[in-house]
Amino acid sequence: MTFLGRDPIDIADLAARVSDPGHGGTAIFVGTVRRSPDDGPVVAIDYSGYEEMAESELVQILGQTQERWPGARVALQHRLGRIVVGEASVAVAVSTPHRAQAFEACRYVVEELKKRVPIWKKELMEDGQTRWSDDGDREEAAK
Amino acid sequence: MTFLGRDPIDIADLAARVSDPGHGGTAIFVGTVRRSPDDGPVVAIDYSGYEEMAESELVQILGQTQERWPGARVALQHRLGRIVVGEASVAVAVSTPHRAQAFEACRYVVEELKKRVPIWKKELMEDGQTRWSDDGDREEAAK
Amino acid sequence: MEAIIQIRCSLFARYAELAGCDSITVDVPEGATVEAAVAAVRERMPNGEQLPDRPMVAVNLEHAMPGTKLRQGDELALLPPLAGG
Amino acid sequence: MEAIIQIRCSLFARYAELAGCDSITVDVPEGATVEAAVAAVRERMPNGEQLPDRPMVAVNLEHAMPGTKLRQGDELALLPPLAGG
Repeated sequence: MTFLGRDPIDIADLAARVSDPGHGGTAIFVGTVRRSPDDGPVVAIDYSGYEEMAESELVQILGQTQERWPGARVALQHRLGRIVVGEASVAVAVSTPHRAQAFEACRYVVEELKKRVPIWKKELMEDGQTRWSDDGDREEAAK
Repeated sequence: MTFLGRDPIDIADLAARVSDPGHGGTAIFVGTVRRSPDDGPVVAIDYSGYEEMAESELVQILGQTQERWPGARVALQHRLGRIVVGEASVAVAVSTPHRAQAFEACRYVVEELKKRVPIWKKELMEDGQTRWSDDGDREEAAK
Repeated sequence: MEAIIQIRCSLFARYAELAGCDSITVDVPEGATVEAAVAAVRERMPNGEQLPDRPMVAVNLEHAMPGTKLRQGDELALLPPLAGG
Repeated sequence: MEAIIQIRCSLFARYAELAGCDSITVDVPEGATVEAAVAAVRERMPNGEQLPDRPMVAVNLEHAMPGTKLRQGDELALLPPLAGG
């Protein structure tokens, strides 16, 4: 199973992958490259990763999610390479029998991903300059 | 604007409707008709509503969401008519600049919808029997 | 003499099934409360005795309290327990 | 006499850019800590003085502490602050 890829993220496919006749709630998070009003004119972000380790961390996160919410079905895709403003860089879908758990488990996966998975972003500005984005999550910080 | 319809729910379309170059996080909830292990063999649910009032309540809920999370973009679709196990009955997408608000606002919309919007479910069982589902949310209760 | 108004009450889902119809019109005094109108509906509607004591009610597309007063033209609706989503 | 082991250290993102390369191999005593190996990398790598005091580190694809001991064949990696998602 591979969580990283270069192709655009297909949300409907991700939702379909967690579909289960016993599950009534699916929560999906989609992270998108954004043009922040305070940080200058970002046009795209180049995503790179320590791919082997990122896959391994993601396997662990999904395992821990299933321990914590037994029976939860989780699908995740993180895109690498150049992603322009407005396109999705990551999507997480979680289905559970009831909706509260789907929201909680989906949030958990996203927070763990941010904390643990070795992926980096280099911002490309309108004027051709680049900037490593490691002073917080520009395109969708926690607060 | 209309939130109710008979066509299958298109999650990608819903996500596209809240897309915004300044928004980095989109949370989506999809409620699906489920076959509960404890409640007998449901094969489908007939959804009906007090449609005018449901639309009006949904407009209010979306307005309140935007008051509480200014700038949030919200899209919602609730399907009526016969929906078979495994298919989506409702989907809510919310995008905000940062992910925490997207999760919170999406959850808020779903909870308010459950509390306030006049929609009803009639379960169709494998043996042809029917049953009004108003003793809690069979296919995806809060707990 | 007290003015009488006609209030049309819509029925949905299990209540419509119970009554075998989608709406009932009742006569109540002008300014009658929702509660009084619901009592009139209960009396007039087939199997009305099977309605709960205080069904959920909407007036003019808004959730309403039993004490809300009604005027000519108001649209009443009895709402079975909600089950959307 | 103390055995010497070779530790290959991968560099990513801003650290790879800083060094102008993707990996550096350093010699350390067997059982050296991550901290000691990072000090050796810092010394050897171009612009190594610009690394933070305690960069985030992985050993064999797992996040690791400065006190973790290294053996021949371990894969070290220096991780710039994470920014996935």
